[in-house]
Amino acid sequence: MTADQTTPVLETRGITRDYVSGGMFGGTRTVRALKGIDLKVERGKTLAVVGESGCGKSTLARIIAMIDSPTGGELLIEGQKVEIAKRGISPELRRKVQIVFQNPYGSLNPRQKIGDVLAEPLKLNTNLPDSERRDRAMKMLLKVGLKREHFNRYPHMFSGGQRQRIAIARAIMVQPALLVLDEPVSALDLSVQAQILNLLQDLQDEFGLTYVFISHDLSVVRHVADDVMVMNFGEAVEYRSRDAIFAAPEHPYTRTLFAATPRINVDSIRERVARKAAARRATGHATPEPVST
Amino acid sequence: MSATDDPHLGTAEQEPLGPPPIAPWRESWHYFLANRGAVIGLVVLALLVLTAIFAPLLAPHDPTMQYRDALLVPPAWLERGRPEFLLGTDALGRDILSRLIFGARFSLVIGLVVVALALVSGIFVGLIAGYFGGWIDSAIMRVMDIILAFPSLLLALVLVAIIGPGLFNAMLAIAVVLQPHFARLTRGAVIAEKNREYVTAARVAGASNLRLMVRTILPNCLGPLIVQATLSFSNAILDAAALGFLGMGAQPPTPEWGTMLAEAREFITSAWWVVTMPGIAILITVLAVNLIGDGLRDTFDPKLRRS
Amino acid sequence: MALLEVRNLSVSFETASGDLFYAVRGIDISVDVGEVLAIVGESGSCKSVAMLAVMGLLPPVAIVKADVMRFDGRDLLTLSPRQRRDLSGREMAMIFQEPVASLNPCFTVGFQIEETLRKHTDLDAAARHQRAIELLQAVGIPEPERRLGSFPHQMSGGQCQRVMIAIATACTPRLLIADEPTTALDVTVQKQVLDLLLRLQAENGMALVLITHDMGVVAETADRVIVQYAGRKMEDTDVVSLFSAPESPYTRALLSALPENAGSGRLPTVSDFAPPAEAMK
Amino acid sequence: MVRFILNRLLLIVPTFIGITLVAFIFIRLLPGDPVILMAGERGVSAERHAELMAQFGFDQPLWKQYVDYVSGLLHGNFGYSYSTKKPVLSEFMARFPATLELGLCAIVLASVLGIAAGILAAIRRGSWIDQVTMGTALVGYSMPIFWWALLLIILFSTKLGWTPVSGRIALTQFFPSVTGFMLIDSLLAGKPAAFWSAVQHLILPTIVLATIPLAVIARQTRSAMLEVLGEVYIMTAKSKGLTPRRVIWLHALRNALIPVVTTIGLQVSVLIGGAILTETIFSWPGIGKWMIDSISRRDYQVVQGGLLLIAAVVMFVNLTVDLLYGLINPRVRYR
Repeated sequence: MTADQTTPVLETRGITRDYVSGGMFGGTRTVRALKGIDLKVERGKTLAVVGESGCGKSTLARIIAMIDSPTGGELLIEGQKVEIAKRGISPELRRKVQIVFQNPYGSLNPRQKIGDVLAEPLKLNTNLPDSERRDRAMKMLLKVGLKREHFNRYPHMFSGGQRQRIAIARAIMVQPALLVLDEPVSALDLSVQAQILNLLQDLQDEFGLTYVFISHDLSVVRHVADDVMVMNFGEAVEYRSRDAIFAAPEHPYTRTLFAATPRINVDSIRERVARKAAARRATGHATPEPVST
Repeated sequence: MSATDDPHLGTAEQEPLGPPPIAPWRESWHYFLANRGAVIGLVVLALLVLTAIFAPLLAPHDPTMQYRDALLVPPAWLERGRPEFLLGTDALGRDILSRLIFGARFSLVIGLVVVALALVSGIFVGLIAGYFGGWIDSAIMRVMDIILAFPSLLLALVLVAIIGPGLFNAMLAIAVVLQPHFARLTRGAVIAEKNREYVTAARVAGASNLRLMVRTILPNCLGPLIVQATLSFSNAILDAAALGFLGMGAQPPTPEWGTMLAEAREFITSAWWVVTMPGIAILITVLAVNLIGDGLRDTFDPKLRRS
Repeated sequence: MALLEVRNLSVSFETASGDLFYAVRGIDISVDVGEVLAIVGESGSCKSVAMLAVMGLLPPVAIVKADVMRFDGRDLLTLSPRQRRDLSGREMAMIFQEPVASLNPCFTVGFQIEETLRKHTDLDAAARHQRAIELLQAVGIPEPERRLGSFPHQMSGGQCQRVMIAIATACTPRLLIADEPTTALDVTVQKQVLDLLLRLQAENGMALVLITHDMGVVAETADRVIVQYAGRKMEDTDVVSLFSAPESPYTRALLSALPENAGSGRLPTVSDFAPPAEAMK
Repeated sequence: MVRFILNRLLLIVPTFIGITLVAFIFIRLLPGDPVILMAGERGVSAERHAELMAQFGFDQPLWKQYVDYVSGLLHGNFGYSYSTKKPVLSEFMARFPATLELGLCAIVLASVLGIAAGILAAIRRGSWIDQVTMGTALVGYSMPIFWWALLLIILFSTKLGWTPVSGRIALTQFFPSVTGFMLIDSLLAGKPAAFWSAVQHLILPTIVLATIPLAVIARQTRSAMLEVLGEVYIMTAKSKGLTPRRVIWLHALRNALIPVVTTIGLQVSVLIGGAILTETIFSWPGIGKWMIDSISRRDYQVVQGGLLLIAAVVMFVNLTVDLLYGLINPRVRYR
């Protein structure tokens, strides 16, 4: 495979996905969850996909990670066409795209030691001897900021942030070209979120990883993305560079989304507090009596 | 920033009101041991197992030996009781205690064999149905529905009527009847697990269907299956005894507890001990196993554990 | 005088080993009439425990101790359960994080609203029905009359939270406690729900306690903020000084971990300040 | 809801076909051919054998036999008893009311007591009430009921002489059978003495038969209540200022009953299994005793027909419970 620098790591052309529900009685209903998504991500870049629940962003993530197959359209990984339905996926292709999920508590096998979690992808994809696999797993464990003694522990002994580190480590064990991050920090506390975002940034710099970053949180997106795609009802309503989109959102939905996102800005807080005080003075009661009905 | 020195800043991960993490084996074991009933059950069961293993050493008499001079002797502590027959004798002059001790062998073997048969076949069928879904699932589950549409004891009786009465046939019949419960349980657990993210992650890492089923999913379904296995163990003992009681299980003079009860029925008014003793043995065994089962259920079911 | 005053509150649980685990320890909270107070904390900070104690909703195994726990001049610690019940739902009310799970799946929305009215008012059935319609209207649910007959599972999460707000405000309480009311909701819905809460707060002049982990929500809603960490109060200040001049190192660390404060560079993390937040147990 | 019902009904079709197949295959799995089985000990000559094979259609290809069998079933032909020569269906109908009366009494007893005990244990979780109730339930759940029946007979019939040992009613009582239920018929005939006799005969079998379902229902109710009491909507109900009584008996119980109804439905199958033992011991002239007698008499046509009819009853009950489940669970009723 020639994956030179100019070929995008990921490209989709008109990806659609239909869900058929019902059956037996009442007839079937087809819901189009994705309505033709085109995107292109260059090596080492991060594409953020933003939207609210049900907008199709997770469906897109699963299709890119080759978990589900699209109903229509083309998916190209390093210029190579993916056709799950026709030919299945070769292990080589499967290896190239890995995924990290939102819920750190569901994404690790509760009955698998951390060392085995990390070594499993190597066992499935390479012919390395056992000792070499353990070696690499240990190295990766240390790289994502965990300790030597964590190797033989079970997932339930780790916090959410630590589990997310493990999930990320597992994903990059097989040196994928593309990492799909499906809301990787949404379940985490603010302080832990910052650590994970830093880790992802370091790994991207070190391995030249390409990210598709699914999120609903605009402040996180603004922090990580090179390009941003805003999705609504299965459609990409806006798809531009981060700076462009945050400077001047064009689509009405993007604007609604931006307007709804809470802003932390001392000036606007001051303004709000002042407004409230004024309103109180205007109605004439500093300590208003409850309205009785 | 000096707050590091604050001795009261505990770890941020303590969440007293949140669900506890899924317990691994060792932690489960500790939790299980904290359950008084379960430990009692375990001790009783262990004693029963020892009794069964060392029956020839423990039993004061040969269980089939008929003492013609000692028919229907009451237990030793009663009037007319004889010290050599601690729990009395039956209508043929056989020592009841010795028969009960040997009977433990049958009950435990019945439980083990039935559960092994039902568990293995049920897991196999349920795993396939749950993992592949679609028409395979529908077909398998309809077959299970059919088996479940018949009352289990009736179906076991009819099966025994076809293949002939006897202990082994009774065990086969009970295994067939219990198997759908394992199949359904496995299927449900597999369906719940197979869409969890760790399974998807393993698939993305390149795991094959077989590996996903057996190595990834199955170990995480074992909790409820173990609980069901203990409950089935006690059910098997009860059903086998019922079949024996109805004359369709172990045949006389086998000292199987249900069969002993069947033989004793006619002495219900004259010699209560012949009726009482085997029943107590069944009850204690089943109770011990069910206590263990309850303890395991509380251990494996985090929902009930939260208090 | 403060509407709600809590002084030196500790809530503890007995652990399996027999020790006491302190969920909150020595916390003072006061809320004034017409005030929006935010209690902020990360998971494990037990930020909702204090308010659950005020509402009397902690499980019976919880050991609640306080020097003062007063609501509107009444001592909550000495009230009989009956008197506590008369207060909650009428003068103080609470809504929760999971809107769909907060409503009983077996009863209609109308029943659940009217139940509160029946408990705390003298309205007859027709008047209760009328009031329920008004309440649904007030929380912005279209076709309120038809919606009264709906079951919770037929509504979206945002709508369920609106219904919960309708139930909580049915008797125009003087204190409304909202425990992560928008965490389970999308941002656009979150904005609507927060706006609704603030509007009702202003209209009824009630005090609002907003428990949240989201600094953005705090910035958009609160008058005053309490920052809690591992069961202890780290900071208690007005919202402007919280964001412009935070006093406690924990708050400072928390604020600097916000992605919007970091541009594209590395984010400072709280572990720079606190004992490893992810320390092994 | 309509779709839900239709779905349930449609699921029954394959199960029913399966059940007829089982019943059909049953007789063909028995060692020896059906005619020899029918003839029993007497034996049969070669010509007569062939004649009978043709008469009953046993010389037809298997699929044809099955089709004929099913079409017979659909016309109400469930075969004839070898020993009484009467149609299996009419024998079944003659005995079914006895089992139904006993079963209904048992399930009502088990449900009422079981639900009450379960609730009590749940709201007093950890107290001695909980421990005693659940301890008793566990013993009941572990009970070999055939032995339990014998114990009760020893105690109440032989030692105390309070209850009769067997049968449905004293032999001296006569009244016309209208519904087939002794309790109702005796009252209809205006004979309180007969009614009392019927009650006395019912007590022990009912207790025996109710034991295991009672234990199961109590345990299920408790765990369902405990689970529901941990739900957020219970917190909501409390925060409204409702009384604990209302929170438990209205908000919690309404939800906890949903799984309990399913459990009660599942007990019907258990009950029929138990009826085999109970009826045998108490000489109760119902379906269970009939089946056991037929099995030991090798009256396989009866066994076959009875098996099918019992499975049909179980399926009917399960369907009813499913529909009831849909009715009490708004999430199914209004989708």
